[in-house]
Amino acid sequence: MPTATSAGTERTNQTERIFGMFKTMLLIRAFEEAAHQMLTEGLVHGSVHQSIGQEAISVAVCGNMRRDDLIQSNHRGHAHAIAKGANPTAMMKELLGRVGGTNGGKGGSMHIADFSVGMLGANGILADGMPLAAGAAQAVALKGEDKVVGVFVGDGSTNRGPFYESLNWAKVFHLPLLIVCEDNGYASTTATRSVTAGGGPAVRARAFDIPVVSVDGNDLLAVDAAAAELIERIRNGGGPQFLHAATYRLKGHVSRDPGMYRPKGEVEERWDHEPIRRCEAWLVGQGVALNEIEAARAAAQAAIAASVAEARAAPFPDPKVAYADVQDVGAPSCPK
Amino acid sequence: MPTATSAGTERTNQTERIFGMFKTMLLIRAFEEAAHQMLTEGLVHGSVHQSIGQEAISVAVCGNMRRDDLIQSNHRGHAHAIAKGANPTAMMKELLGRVGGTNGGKGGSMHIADFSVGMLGANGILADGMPLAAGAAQAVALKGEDKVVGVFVGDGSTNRGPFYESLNWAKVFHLPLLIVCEDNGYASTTATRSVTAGGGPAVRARAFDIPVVSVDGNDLLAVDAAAAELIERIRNGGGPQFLHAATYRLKGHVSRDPGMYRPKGEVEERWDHEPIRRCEAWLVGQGVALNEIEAARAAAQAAIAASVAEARAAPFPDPKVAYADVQDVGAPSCPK
Amino acid sequence: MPEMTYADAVREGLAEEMRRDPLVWALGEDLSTGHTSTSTNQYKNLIDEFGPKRIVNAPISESTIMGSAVGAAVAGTRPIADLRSIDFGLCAIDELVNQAAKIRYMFGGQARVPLVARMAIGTRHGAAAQHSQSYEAWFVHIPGLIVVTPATPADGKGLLKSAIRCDDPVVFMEHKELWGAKGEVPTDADHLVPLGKARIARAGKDLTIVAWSRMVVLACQAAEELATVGIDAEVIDLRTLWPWDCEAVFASVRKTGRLLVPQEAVLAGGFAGEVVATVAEALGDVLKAPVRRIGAPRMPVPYAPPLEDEYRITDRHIVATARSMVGYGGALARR
Amino acid sequence: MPEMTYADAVREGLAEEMRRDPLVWALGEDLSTGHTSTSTNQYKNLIDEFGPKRIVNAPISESTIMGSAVGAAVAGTRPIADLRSIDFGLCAIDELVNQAAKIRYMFGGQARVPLVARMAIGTRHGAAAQHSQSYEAWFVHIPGLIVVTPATPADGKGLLKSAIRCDDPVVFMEHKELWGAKGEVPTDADHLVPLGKARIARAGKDLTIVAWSRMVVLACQAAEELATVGIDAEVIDLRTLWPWDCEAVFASVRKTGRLLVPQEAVLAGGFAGEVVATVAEALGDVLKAPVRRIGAPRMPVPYAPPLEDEYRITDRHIVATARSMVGYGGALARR
Ligand SMILES: Cc1ncc(C[n+]2csc(CCOP(=O)(O)OP(=O)(O)O)c2C)c(N)n1
Ligand SMILES: Cc1ncc(C[n+]2csc(CCOP(=O)(O)OP(=O)(O)O)c2C)c(N)n1
Ligand SMILES: [Mg+2]
Ligand SMILES: [Mg+2]
Repeated sequence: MPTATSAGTERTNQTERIFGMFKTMLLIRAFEEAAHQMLTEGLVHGSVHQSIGQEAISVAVCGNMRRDDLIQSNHRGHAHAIAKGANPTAMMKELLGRVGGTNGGKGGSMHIADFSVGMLGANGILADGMPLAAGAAQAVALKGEDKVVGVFVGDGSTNRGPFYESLNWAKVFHLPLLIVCEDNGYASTTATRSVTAGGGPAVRARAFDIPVVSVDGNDLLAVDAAAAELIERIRNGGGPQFLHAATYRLKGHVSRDPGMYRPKGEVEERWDHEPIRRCEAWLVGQGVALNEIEAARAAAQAAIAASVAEARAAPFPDPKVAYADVQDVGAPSCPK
Repeated sequence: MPTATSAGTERTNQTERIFGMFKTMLLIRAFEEAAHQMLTEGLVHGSVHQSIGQEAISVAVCGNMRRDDLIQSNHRGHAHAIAKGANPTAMMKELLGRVGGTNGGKGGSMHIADFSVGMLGANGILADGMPLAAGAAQAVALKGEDKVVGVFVGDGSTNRGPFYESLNWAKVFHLPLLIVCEDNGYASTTATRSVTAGGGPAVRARAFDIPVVSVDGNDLLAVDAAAAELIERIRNGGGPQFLHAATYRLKGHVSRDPGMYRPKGEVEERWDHEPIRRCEAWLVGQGVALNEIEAARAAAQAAIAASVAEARAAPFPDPKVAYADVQDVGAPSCPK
Repeated sequence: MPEMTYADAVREGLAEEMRRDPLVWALGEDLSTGHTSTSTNQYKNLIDEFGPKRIVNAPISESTIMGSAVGAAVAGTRPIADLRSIDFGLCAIDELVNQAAKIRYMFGGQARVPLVARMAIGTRHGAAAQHSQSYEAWFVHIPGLIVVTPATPADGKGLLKSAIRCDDPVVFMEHKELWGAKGEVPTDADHLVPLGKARIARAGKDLTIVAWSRMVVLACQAAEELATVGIDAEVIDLRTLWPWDCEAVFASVRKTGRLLVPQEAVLAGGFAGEVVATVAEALGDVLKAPVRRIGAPRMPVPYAPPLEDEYRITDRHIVATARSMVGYGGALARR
Repeated sequence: MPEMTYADAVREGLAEEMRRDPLVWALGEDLSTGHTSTSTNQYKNLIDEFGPKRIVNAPISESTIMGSAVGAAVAGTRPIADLRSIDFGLCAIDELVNQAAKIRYMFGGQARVPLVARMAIGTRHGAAAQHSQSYEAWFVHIPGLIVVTPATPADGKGLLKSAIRCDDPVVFMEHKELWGAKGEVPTDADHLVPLGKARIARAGKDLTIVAWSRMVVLACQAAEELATVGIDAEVIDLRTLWPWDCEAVFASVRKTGRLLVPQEAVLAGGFAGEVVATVAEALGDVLKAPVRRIGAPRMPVPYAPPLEDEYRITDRHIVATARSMVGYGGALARR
């Protein structure tokens, strides 16, 4: 795996690329802070799973994909969606259950989806994204397309059967699938290693002869380099690849979870390693001016503030909408 | 793994042990040939999965277990049952759906069970035996017993999710569980390797840090030595162990399956390696007289012939029996 | 019209749709290597015409057979996921109910799931508890799903073709004991049987018998026996359980005033309850006798023949109940 | 009697049974580490009293949580397998239906499966399609299973204790929106509510309303509203759906002549159909108005409040339907 992040000649291009990804991380961070604010104000109706501290993985993986490539998300999908190019305003409207939401108000945070950018949806059932993504990759192969399919799976979810079945499936059918394990060490309130045997996700993937690259998921440049290589391999017909990214969830598991199950001081300590400030330090080292960085941060916050304002102002959907899109034949009839 | 099969001093004891196991293999073989005969006569009503060619695995594994140890079988359960000590006459009655059958006529071949000898049942749903056995092992641990639980799983079944979940489970909870994979190369009409990625069952088990021993499953002495060691490890608190036994199914997958999906000549060639004649050759080498062996074979056939005669003569159960043992509260009421 | 078996008819229907649309494909265990019993092979030789990318021989991974089919449907193909029978389909319920049935809706219509989940139902001689289940009623309860239960070779073909062309997930439930049944089958490549439309299998005026799947065969036998004692029964083959053709049933009950719904599945919680409940609510006034259901006792399917017979619903049950309804002397009848 | 929440009541019931029998134990995800929301934690602090061998913190492996519980029950212990909700329980249907429900029977009574499968039902505000399902009707259709749906804290405790002591598998379905509900709960360690016995939540003479789980609360509210317009409704809380107390329901309908069964679940294929079908078959003669059901439209549960409200059945629906039944002027009523 190439670790060099800025070969002299490419330095400026590379710096620009990373700065662009940095801005996406800022946008995600701002979106999730706003989403939590909306939750506390009672404007978000379901649960909210934040990716704060894990943004580098989504951004670097999706940053190496084409718009027509596909990604399958899980329950923690905001970062995946924004990184793939979903519109934060439409997403915020969805969280608030308003007209103009990505899902028309039918899904909410846990089902956030934007098929127009190849984001096949957040999903409330752990590890189910694995077979769904394998199937999408099989469709890509059947149609003879050169798309790559990416799937995000949590460390805790790798203890579910469909995870293994799908690894075997992807390898047997040599599918264009990138499996990205966001290993944040916890599954809800449980420390994943306490319920996980052996060497974990990477070792398990290798048991199916799927090539694995392990990276520090909070190091945007490391994830970027790994994702670039794996996606290129897949695009060149190399079959399924596995990216194991170590990271940490800085917020509670869901909504208002205080995260009491974590050792004292752990969260504080981990804040020092979170991806945005690490990337910021690198950018400064590359000669990006602090005021440029501050401007980017302000721009992200302004953009999300605008999204929130627009979402707050948007109307709720007409109740009749509830009856649409169940199915064509045998759909429920809307009472007068 | 000790491969020596007859340390000089123990020679006669060992020869006696193996001769005893040999006799059990003969009994299983005779039972399954008779079962198939009953099927062709229309006296067996469901499907029959024979283990002909795979007997050494059941016999050596169960031969190293105590009567109060437990085994969980799969769809191919005759050999497991007889090896664990089930009564062939009661089994034949079950296959014929008669009074006195192990399951009272409610199960048939695919659900053959004898809890009195710790045989927890054949099962029609592939790989489900894995979590069932893991749970039985967890009960053993909770009760503080020193029993060992064994589970038999086919190679094709190792592609189902519960297989992996259970490997992880058994290791995480350090359960007294012996997983025995009978790898006969086929899953119904499909060559297992054609739908299986990576190094197969042994490699997958190791990914969970479960110790694995691989043996020639048609070599009774090799399986015996491996089973002895693994069961001792488990009894001594060593946690789950995995036995991968390579073998071959000499008959069709089920009932009248002609097995057309196998390369020409494969079956014939494999007959030369089947466990009974290999064990016979070893016994002769140990000085067991041919007429002793012939006598054993005749005895096994006579015993099964008697079982068949008794089963044929046994009555069918009273229809009212159908209403019993559904559940205590909310059971169906028998009409008049 | 040529005569062929139910198994051959559905295979022909699948082959026609695969020829018509290159994005139609099938996946399941042993699809290309053949079944152990050739009589019931609805995929026989299809591998030769369509190859391994469209007749996909799957690992034993029910969850992923169903789950990957969902993903492949969302991504623009038309997979037929063959779970063989509902007995094994139980290993893929989550992918069918939490994913296939909900994706179109929960994503606000951004996606379609044109998937056919093939899961046969029915008791087969000696198959016992784990290989004899009939849970068609479950899927009627799941929004987003369509439920199809063909009773004849012609409907097997025509309904499978409609299911494949449908843009929503269809649970296609053949009957294990019908695969060998023979009947006339239209050869026309556009022989489509519409989803949701019932068929009057036998016209009659005294009593309406509503059935589906193999029970239609038994209901028709029963109707002939009833004719010999002067009872003229109408037999309606629902063909599709969701949506089910309640207009056809209502019209018949308005005519006969009597409704009997026999089913092979366990009575408690079965689909017959949905049918009689709907009629009792809507037509309580026109009934000449109380609605009646027949279904299996609430027990797993036992193995031994005399026990299995105790579980099975036969034409005798239908005849006996029908006679009691027509001879009914209760308050309703006196109206 | 002390007042406590439904969640605290079931926790107390579990703790009492675990003290009484050392072979009672529970397994599920996050059981010992606590939920993210403390309000709904039915296991809070139990790890401190019973330790990790009896409050087992499971990997995310639904199939094996259920499957290992089955094996552990067969091997002589009494596991409570907590799947949290039926939404996740869908990942363990095979182990429940093909194994837990059939083992006693298919092995001819050699084994018992004293297992409690805990899977909450119900729509919770904003939980959307995959976290709001109510499939209690499915398990009524499965021989071998008992189905319990407590509506009050006292019943939650008393029924859980009976379920744990039961030698057959019990599907124990709490309601997500009831966990926080308060009520008086007996402290007596032998407060057992018998499985299969209904409770008359409100006596009345004009109309029988049969309900279970959270719908009992709404039915009682509706009954009070109906009283203000002079309609005296009887509300029966079934408590157990299999076996269900049809004697109690029949007795009430014989008295009132009118039956209304509201349910939270989707109407099509729901348990209300079983109740009205059974009554229409048995008591067609005594009905003064056709039986009626109320249930959710056949759609996945949407997220946005105005859409979710469209899905939900409320006391208003019950009141409106009840009034139409009592004011009913059809032929039946004229009898
Ligand atoms: C099949 C299933 N089981 C349980 C849950 C409840 N649940 C939601 S998130 C979660 C923890 C997931 O942990 P991990 O896979 O590591 O992802 P993370 O939350 O850490 O991103 C659990 C148990 C679920 N949604 N689906
Ligand atoms: C869950 C499930 N899927 C499919 C089947 C149908 N089936 C019965 S045996 C079999 C092949 C099993 O192969 P393997 O595990 O290698 O065991 P073997 O038959 O070779 O002993 C299949 C697919 C089943 N019984 N259960
Ligand atoms: Mg995690
Ligand atoms: Mg095999």
